Amino acid sequence: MTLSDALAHHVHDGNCVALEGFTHLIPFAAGHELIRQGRRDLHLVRMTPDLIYDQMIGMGCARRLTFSWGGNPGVGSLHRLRDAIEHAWPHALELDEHSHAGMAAAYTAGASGLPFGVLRGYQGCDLPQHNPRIASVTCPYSGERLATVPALRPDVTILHAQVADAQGNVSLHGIVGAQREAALAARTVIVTVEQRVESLPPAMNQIVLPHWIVNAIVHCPLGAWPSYAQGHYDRDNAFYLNWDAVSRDRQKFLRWMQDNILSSANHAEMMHRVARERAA
Amino acid sequence: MTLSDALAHHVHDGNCVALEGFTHLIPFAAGHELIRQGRRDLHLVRMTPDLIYDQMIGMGCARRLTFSWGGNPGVGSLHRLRDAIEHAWPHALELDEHSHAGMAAAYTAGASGLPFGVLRGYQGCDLPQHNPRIASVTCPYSGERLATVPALRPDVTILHAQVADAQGNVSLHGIVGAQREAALAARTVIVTVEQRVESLPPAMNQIVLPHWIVNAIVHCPLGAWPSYAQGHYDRDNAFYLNWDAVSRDRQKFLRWMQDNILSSANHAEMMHRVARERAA
Amino acid sequence: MSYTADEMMTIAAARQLRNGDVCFVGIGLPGAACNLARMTHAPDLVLIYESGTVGTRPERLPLSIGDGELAQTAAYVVSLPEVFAYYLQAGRVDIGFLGAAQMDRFGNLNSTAIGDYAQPHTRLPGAGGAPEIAAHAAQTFVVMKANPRSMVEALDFRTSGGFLEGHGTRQTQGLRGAGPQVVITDIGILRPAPGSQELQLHEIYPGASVEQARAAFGWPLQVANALQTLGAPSARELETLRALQRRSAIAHLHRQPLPLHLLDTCP
Amino acid sequence: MSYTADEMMTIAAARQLRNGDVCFVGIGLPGAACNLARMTHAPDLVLIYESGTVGTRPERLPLSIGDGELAQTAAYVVSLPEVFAYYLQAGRVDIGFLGAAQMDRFGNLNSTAIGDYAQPHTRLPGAGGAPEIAAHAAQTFVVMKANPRSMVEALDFRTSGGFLEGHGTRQTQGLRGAGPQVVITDIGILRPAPGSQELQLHEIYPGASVEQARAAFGWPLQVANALQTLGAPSARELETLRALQRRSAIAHLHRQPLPLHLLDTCP
Repeated sequence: MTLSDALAHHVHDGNCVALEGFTHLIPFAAGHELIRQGRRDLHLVRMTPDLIYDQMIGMGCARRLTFSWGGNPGVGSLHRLRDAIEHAWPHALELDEHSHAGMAAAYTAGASGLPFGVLRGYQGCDLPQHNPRIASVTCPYSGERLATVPALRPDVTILHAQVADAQGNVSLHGIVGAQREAALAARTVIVTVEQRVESLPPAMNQIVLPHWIVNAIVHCPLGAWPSYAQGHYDRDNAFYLNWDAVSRDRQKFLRWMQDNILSSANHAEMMHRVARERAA
Repeated sequence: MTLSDALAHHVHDGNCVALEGFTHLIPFAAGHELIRQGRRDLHLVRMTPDLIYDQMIGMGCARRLTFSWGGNPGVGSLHRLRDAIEHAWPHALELDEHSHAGMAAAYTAGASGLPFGVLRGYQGCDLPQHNPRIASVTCPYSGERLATVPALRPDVTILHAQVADAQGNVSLHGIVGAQREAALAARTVIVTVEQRVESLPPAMNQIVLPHWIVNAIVHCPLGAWPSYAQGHYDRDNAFYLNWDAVSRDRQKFLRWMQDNILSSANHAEMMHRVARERAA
Repeated sequence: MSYTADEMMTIAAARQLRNGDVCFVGIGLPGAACNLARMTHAPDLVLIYESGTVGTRPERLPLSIGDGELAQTAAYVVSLPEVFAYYLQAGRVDIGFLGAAQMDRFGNLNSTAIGDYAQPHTRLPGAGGAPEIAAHAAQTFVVMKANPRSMVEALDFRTSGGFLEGHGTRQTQGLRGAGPQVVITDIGILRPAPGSQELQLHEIYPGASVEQARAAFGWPLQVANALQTLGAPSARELETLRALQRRSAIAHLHRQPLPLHLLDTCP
Repeated sequence: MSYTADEMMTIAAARQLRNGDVCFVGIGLPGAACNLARMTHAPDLVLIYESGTVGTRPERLPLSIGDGELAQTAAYVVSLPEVFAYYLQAGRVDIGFLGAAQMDRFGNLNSTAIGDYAQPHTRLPGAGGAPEIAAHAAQTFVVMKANPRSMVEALDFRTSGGFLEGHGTRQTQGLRGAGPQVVITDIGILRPAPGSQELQLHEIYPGASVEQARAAFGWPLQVANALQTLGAPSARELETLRALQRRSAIAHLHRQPLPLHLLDTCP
């Protein structure tokens, strides 16, 4: 199955979609393909929106964003995210804003089939005043009040991983963020992978997503670039640094998206285009 | 540090103590040493009491038991546990009884610094009528009622693991039950290990207990026997089958404990004694 | 080939499983049935043991729920909190397989105590995973020998919920799965009647009679209008089961030498 | 050796850490300070990055909080839910290291928005791990350059709690750690005054004056009675820091060739 087919089949306008990956294994190729397919009104969910959501938001795919830290890691702002919040460009964006601990608890609740997550969180923080979804419960034993977050249950979770086997089991390692919880919380799971093998070795206590929770697997080498896939390629930090200048200006951003993403038929073509631009 | 010194220093009469290990890596050597030291009034915590708690209860170490399944796996009853419940022999035993899911949630809450765990559990089950510690909360979003269990916070958690390094980091693999949660929930952690090495390889996503949560490590080969240590030795199923006959009778049980545990100065001596008995 | 009632029961249980089902496996009879199914008609059955091993493919039946072979032959192993929260509670299990000491006409089970809970005549092992397996698996299968002491009018203790009081009461109590859709005994198979949800005899084993069945139950057993007779075990089923049980018994009774040499590494 | 105010700030921050401390590390200045400490006087400092890497020992500073080197040089890696629940929330972190865009006199921090939350003048990245780091670490260290726009009379948004309104209000709101015990700026170090918990200038860097410090704060800065002058960076501190930053900058700016050959494996 091609990435294009998988996303056209499983992701629809208006869906709640989580493309997870904490700095590592971010499913960029899938995000780019959603941009090419012109998806609209998405409720995007990600702890760290990163460049992929900056691009999707700037291209008008998103209606709502659930997140906990919206910056360019180590660089500064996500200018397209800022432009959406500060100036409603290209249109307004609803925010459902949390802390990392809150989102981790919300994904865990979703993965566990619970309607809410409990944490000692948000104490002394103004977020609960602006986000009515952050509530509280009273401990039936101690009487303490603890913060709650509603479970996250994405319509679709999209991940990138290192390897899948013929049966559709997916193995990932390294920094794994809340990916496993995001997958187990979702109604539909799509995974792009660096590599396909006939069968995985017994994994013992390592991280595997079993074939019966994964709806589609697409072989997509470099599918996490410019983030990285541990054991396959490093993070392209230079791209992240350079994104600041590209994204700061609306026209420059639109031109970059046109020249690199929209003009490419698929991920492989885009990678070649980026390589030519870099060599120039 | 010897096992005897570590336990004498950290475990006191009246403590709440969890010797965890779900069938695998059960810290038998430590339990035997607690019996030799004559510990009394312990609040014992374990999902599956197994033979080690059958022995400790039969020898009068326990005042209270928090547990979720008290059988001899694949064989039948724990006769010493039954005798304590049915006939208060050697004395009465308070029960704090749960399901596996409830205890897993209680350990997880303890490890997470939360005062209670939430689960969809105990529906249609009579346990909550007999255990007032099983309570409920209302979901602040959906209005559903969910079961709660108070967090488990043992004074001391005792584990057996495959290997520790010079710094005191502990690595375990295979079936890991709720061991990590039981350790992270405890005030004091004692670990017996099959093997000591200078340094562990980078573990990536495998299971490690870091040196700064572990209070004492004791090198104790065969410390899980007659349960097992994956990669070192198999479960001694014949011992488990044979325990049924040994434990069924009070006098036979006491004689076995005297001949094998109490008469041995330490674990190594006990293992040699068992080997001689088996050869006879 | 001749066969025992126990063999017929295990084979009948195995036949209930479809290739690809995700099963949460308890110890004893359920394990035998699941692995027999995997070794015969359902090679892609996914077995999850409550010890946290997922996609397990043991060559022999483990004595305990956590033998090393279950980890060695698993696709992967997760912790207890994860297997109960992320797999069972999250509704990712198709079939939960349960046994018990007592069952009532609505498939409610007792594995906790005979007699009073506080002063039991016989204390049983207890709940283990049963209450939440019974609640969350998309459906549960129960395997139990039938006799008037096990199939009772009223349970001494309800460890896990079946159809509770029947007539849809289960659904109002937050038990999300469809409950005990199949009860496999050594005489025949029971299934819930539409409406009342009372278990009724639906299939009977070759050679067994309805009278025998009625005598084995402690309540007035209902019999389905179209009672069917199940086919006898095939040669392949019997041979596979017997070979599995032979391998397992040898392994369980094997008095392995104690690896005392490991003690020499100690200071 | 001459040095910049930024270098002095990073070195002053590193000096606050004791060997063996367990630190929860954010990106940027905190990461530089923690790794400098590890490479100088505190080799057994335990660094936990919020990406879940524990016991990390990178050779160069990561650009992001989740670069591959953090996983490769870690003792082990856990998931995000685990690092926040089992380590931070459980109270197993000695020192939480924070930065922010704005701080007030009680060490409360803003990293969310300048202006109104709904209609911000400048939208900042947001909370990330900060609210719970600030609540649960046994103590927090804050590293921030001081100027009247960052050190403000009133925050536009309180992202994480310091001493809240001071005078013990923090303890009544469920923030379990001791709060911002040290604030390291580019002029000097602030610590909370007993009683009021208002931050006061406690140590000043060589060559800086109290007047300079007062001008850098948007509130009337209190100065401790026994104001001390911190020692200048040692040659070893400066050399180690500069080598670390040189290695890091080269790595961050390196335009690695795209591994396009990996695409060839695709059908």
